[in-house]
Amino acid sequence: MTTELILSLVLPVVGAALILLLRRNPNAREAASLVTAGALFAVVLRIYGAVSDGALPEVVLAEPIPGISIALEAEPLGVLFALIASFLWIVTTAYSIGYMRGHHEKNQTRFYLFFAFAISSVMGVAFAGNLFTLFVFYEVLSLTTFPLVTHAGTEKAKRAGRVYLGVLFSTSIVFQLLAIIWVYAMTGTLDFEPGGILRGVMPVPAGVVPVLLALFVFGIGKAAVMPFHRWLPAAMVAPTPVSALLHAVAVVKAGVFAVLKITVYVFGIDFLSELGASTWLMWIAAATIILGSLVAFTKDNLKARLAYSTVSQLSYVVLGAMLANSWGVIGSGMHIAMHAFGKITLFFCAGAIMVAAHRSEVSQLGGLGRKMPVTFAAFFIGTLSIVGLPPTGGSWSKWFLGLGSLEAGQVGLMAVLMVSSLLSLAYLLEIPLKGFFGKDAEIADHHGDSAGHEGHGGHEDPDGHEDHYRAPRWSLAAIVTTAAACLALFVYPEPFYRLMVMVVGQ
Amino acid sequence: MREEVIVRVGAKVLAPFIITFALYVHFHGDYSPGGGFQAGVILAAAFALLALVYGLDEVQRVLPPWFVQTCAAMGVVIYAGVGVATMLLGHNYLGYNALAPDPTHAEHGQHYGILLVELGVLVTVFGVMVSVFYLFAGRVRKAQ
Amino acid sequence: MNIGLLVSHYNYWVVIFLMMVGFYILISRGNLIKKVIGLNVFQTSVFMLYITLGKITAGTPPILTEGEVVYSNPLPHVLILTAIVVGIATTSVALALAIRIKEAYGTVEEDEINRIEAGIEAGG
Amino acid sequence: MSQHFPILQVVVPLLAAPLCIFVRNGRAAWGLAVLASWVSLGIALALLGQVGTGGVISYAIGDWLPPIGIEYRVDIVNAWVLVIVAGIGALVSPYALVSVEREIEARRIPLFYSAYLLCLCGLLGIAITGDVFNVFVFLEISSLSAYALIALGKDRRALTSAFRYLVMGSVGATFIVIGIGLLYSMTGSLNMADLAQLLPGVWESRTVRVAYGFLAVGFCLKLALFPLHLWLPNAYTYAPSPVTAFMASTATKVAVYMLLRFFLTVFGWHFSFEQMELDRVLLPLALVAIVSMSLVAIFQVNVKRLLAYSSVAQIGYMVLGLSFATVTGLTATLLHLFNHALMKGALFMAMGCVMYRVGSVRIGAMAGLGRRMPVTMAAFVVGGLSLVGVPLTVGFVSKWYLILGALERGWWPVAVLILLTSLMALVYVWRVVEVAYFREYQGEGEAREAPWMLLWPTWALVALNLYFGIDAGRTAGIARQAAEVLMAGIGP
Amino acid sequence: MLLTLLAATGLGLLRIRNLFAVVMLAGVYSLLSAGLFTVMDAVDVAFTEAAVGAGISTVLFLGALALCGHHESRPGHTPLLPLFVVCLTGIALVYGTMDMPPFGGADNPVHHHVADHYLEESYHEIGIPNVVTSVLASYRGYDTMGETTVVFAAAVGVMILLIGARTRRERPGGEEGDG
Repeated sequence: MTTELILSLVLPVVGAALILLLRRNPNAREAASLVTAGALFAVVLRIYGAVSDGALPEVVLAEPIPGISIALEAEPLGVLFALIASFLWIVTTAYSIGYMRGHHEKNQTRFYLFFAFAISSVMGVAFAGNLFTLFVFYEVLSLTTFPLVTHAGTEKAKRAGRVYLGVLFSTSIVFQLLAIIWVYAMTGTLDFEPGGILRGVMPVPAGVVPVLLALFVFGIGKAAVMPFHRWLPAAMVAPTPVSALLHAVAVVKAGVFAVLKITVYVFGIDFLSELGASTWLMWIAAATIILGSLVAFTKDNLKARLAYSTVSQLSYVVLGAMLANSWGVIGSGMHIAMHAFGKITLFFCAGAIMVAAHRSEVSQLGGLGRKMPVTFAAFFIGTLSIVGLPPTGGSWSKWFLGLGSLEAGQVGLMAVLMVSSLLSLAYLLEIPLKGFFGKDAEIADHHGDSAGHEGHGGHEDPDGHEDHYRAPRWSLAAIVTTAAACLALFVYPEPFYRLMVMVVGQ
Repeated sequence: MREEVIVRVGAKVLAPFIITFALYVHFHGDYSPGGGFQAGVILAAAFALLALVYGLDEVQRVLPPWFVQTCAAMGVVIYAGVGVATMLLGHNYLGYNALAPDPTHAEHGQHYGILLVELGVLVTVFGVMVSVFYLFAGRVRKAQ
Repeated sequence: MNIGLLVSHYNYWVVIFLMMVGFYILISRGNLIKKVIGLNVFQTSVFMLYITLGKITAGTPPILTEGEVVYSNPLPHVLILTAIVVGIATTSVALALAIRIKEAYGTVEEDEINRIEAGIEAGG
Repeated sequence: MSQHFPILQVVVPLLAAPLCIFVRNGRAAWGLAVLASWVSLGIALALLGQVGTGGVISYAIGDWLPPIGIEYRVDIVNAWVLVIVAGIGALVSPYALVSVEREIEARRIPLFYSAYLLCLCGLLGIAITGDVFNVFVFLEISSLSAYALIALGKDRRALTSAFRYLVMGSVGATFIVIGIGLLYSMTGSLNMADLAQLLPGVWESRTVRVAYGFLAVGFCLKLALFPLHLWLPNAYTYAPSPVTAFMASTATKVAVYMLLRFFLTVFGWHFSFEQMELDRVLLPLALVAIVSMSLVAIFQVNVKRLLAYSSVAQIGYMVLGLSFATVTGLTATLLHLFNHALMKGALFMAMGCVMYRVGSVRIGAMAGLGRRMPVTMAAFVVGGLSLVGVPLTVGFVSKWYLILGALERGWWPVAVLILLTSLMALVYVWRVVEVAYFREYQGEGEAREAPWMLLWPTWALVALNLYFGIDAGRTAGIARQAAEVLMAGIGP
Repeated sequence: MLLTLLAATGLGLLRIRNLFAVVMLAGVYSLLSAGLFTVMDAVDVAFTEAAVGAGISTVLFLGALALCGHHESRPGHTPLLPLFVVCLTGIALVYGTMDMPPFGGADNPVHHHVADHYLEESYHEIGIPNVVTSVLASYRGYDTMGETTVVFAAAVGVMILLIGARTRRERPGGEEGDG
């Protein structure tokens, strides 16, 4: 199994090399990308098979500092994350082919290249065997996604890149690294262990654990807990596939995943709930949920609205972790999965709308659903999943999170969950509703900056033959796949649930 | 420089004495104050004196800059070379006892060693002093 | 403070005073040549400190002769011989630098050099 | 032959220096310099191997046993420093060839190599000797040649910065001589090991305390500890590229070594930290240095000067490690000695490549170089990340130990400060990176990639940055061993 | 007496602004110190100091003055900080001498330890009467080699600086601002 573990890191890099080699031939380049993605998924599936049979394969790659190694270990939580990320990489690659060509982006090779690197580091995060490895790949992920965020190369993209790296590096270096070294200074180890490693160093000085936990939660800037969420909306200048996979799934999920993993394997949920150390962070997460939703309301730009929705939804995962009980953790892990499928669908749709209709603002979408029915139907399904309504997978994670808050005796949190669900329903549902039932906004929208494209969208195409209200075929296929997955996960959430039960059961 | 016969002759007469004195200082360093460094300085002073009287060019014809520069480097090589030699003879670096012709009186080597290294010092100091003097004097002349 | 200390340490203190004069010239004067002179004085005074350390009252120079004599300590002498040479080496490099500075800036006064450099920085 | 390695370490470059004058030809002198540097590196590595297994090597020069004669004494601490100095020398010397031909006129080139070798020999001599006065002699060899090397810079401000360096350096050296004289007056010995045994008997005397103070000020001048750093930024900025790369990675490191050697071996830990309470002085100075100099670096427009200020800040880290007065802190110092040499060497070498092609190292001149000189700028980025302390680079390893040391002492605000200043490093590195990658090239002419002869030494250092960042086991092991030796006074 | 003269010369150096006079005075200072060295039994040192201080360095200074002009301009500001630093250093040193062994005392630690060895064994080990030479060239011969190298380094330095034509006088074009 260790071969597979290493392969999961190496495959995307090999893919990157192929992409670079084949840069002169776009078709071959993208084929290479797809094949790598498929192979990676197959590898992760094999790991999944082994782990669900109870194995815990691990491998040490290097030992940078004596006693502190870069080690990979496949445990259920990591496998869950790796499964989602590697599967969605296939889908996103397919989507990108349509999007990047349809949008005539420059530097496409660089795009695929760094995408592959980013996935490699996501795998590293997923299978990190200790805090140090997690930190390393976390930072590598920030670095490799930076060229993707600044892809456009414009002044705006540069500023966004600055915010992106600034926030992610500042938080991770100042808070997270401090916390990691602190843990090491106290325990002498950084390895993830079931039940946590801090329990061994009792008596922990009073007040240290909450501070430490806060350092981790805020230090993992990718989890976008307020007030360190600013980078996420900023990163939306990236091409939509990047927003879709990285900023709705891989990067942000790497953040919340790290929070969850640290809670479970460094602190230990029993330890936390005994000390009650996480209560106040729970409320910070709750505040982020509500505030994020409220801000999302005010955004007219579709991608910005989705970004704030992500900010809000991420804190569900953090909240679940901070509940520090079994149901909370299960719900938290499930939400990583469910939100991933839901949100990627929404972003795919947003990208499709942008490529096909050149619109980026919510207010411009009126009547568009009648022209792009598949896209808007998928958006609707995605919305349901995010809100947590049946028949979508999202309902399961909300359910478990609710159970978790009740078990923790936090009725207030139940209320938060309810209110935020309503809020997200309101701001997301507006879009398909407008699309299907709204007035045609075509005449009214020449104020938006896409209005220029709108008028002669067809002529803007050098190819000139594409119907400009149809999303590229590759993209449409991706949208349908993820939307279908949202529905399928309602019927069959089994694999993810089993993994999470294994996490809690240990 | 003015053509003052007395000065020129005086310098001409004085210079050999200074050089002799320098050699005395060098070789008598074992018994009285002095040694390679002082001798080098005095030797250099002799040529500086000549240069002041006869002009820089004259002296540089006899004692060209490349020669004094080589001297400056050569002294270091001599000194360090003595060390290397003792090392090759099986002693530690600068272990002069290695230089004794008669191993039973190893301390005789000290004499040779000291003389040689002092020679190195003399050569370097002489070379350096004259070089530096040339360079400074050359600048002054160009500036005028 | 008693007289004994004054007598036995008087030498040290004068030397220290001289040292400080040199040091003061070195760090307070703006003329680069004067600075080098200050450095020279400073170093020469340090040499005196060493030599003072090596002196034994009623001793003689450490050149061995017949009979029972007290010799002064030769080690400081050796150290200072080395230090003197190092000093003159530093002086010559410093003066060469000063000459080049004069050629490049037209002055060896620190204030004026600073003004010129500030001018470059503002102008560039 | 191997028993003569300690002396050969110094004599090889020392002999090569005058030979450079004999050959009178730039290329031949270069060949000599490269040869001597690599032989030095080989010897240094061999010495490190010897002391790694066999403890301390004592070499009595002239067969006179210490303390009568001068002793070369190699333990793991100075073997480590020797490897740093010789290693950087071995990479800078091949690098110099092309760079020097561009920046220095032909007739001065043999002199350049001669001075370079003297500087190398001086630094090695300081590091290896076990005699306090010998330290001064070799200090002057390295300093005098350094002044000349700096003055070779093209800009006329190179002259004034060399002069300022000379003044401050000479003051430092003279202070050191005074300190040595006072110590000598109390003990009658000049041998370090001997002094370490004699000094506890006179600890209480005011003379020893003052000697300590003078040595401290002298070394701090040499190592450019804030606020005695004024000579450094300009000197590094205007010196020729290879000189900057060499000096920045070695000269201050050797000064730090001297500080450690004197304070911990000669005076001993107890005297330094219990009697003199050295940490109380060093800690605030180091912190102020780190913070203020990082801040100043952010606002520089000349990248070499920016890196120079960053060097002053990084020296602060080394002193900070010392001020923890623990093995971990000292490990951090010794490790950073090595790691900082690697990163600053790489960064300054990359700037040398830019200087070679573009003729300027102002931030504005970097515009568009990300595409024009991708290999060079990639080296800069990796070096910069190392400076910031990103994991998998050597910079991270240093920071790790430094923070661990701070936390061990319970000084968590210091730990936070270290991390915050890493962010400041990120800011100043990033300023350059942004200009290089996001702006269009504006200079005239075709700025191409730097020549191979400049690139390979640069990338060799970059590769070491990564290698020892991924596998710091050996370096950290040596640093810890060395720290333990220093803490225990003279080794077994 | 000599010391007092030295002190007077020092003060003179400080005050006088004509650099020719200052250089001459520095030469005098050197000679006086050489005298002092003789009194202190350091004849070798005295010899050298006279040759170097009064000889070479005076010549060098005069050369430099010929090139750089010989008048020192009046300092523009009151040098309070240097004064403070100097006083501090001086006081520290004086404080340090408090515990120093008395001047000239034969029992001072300086005179024992290694010095005894040199004086007692050198004739036997090296065979020349001038102990200073023995120590200089043999016991501490390595220092002397270092000294030779320093001199050589200085020559290299001066050559680097002064060799060749007068170069780059005012060349603002080749410089860059950093403001």
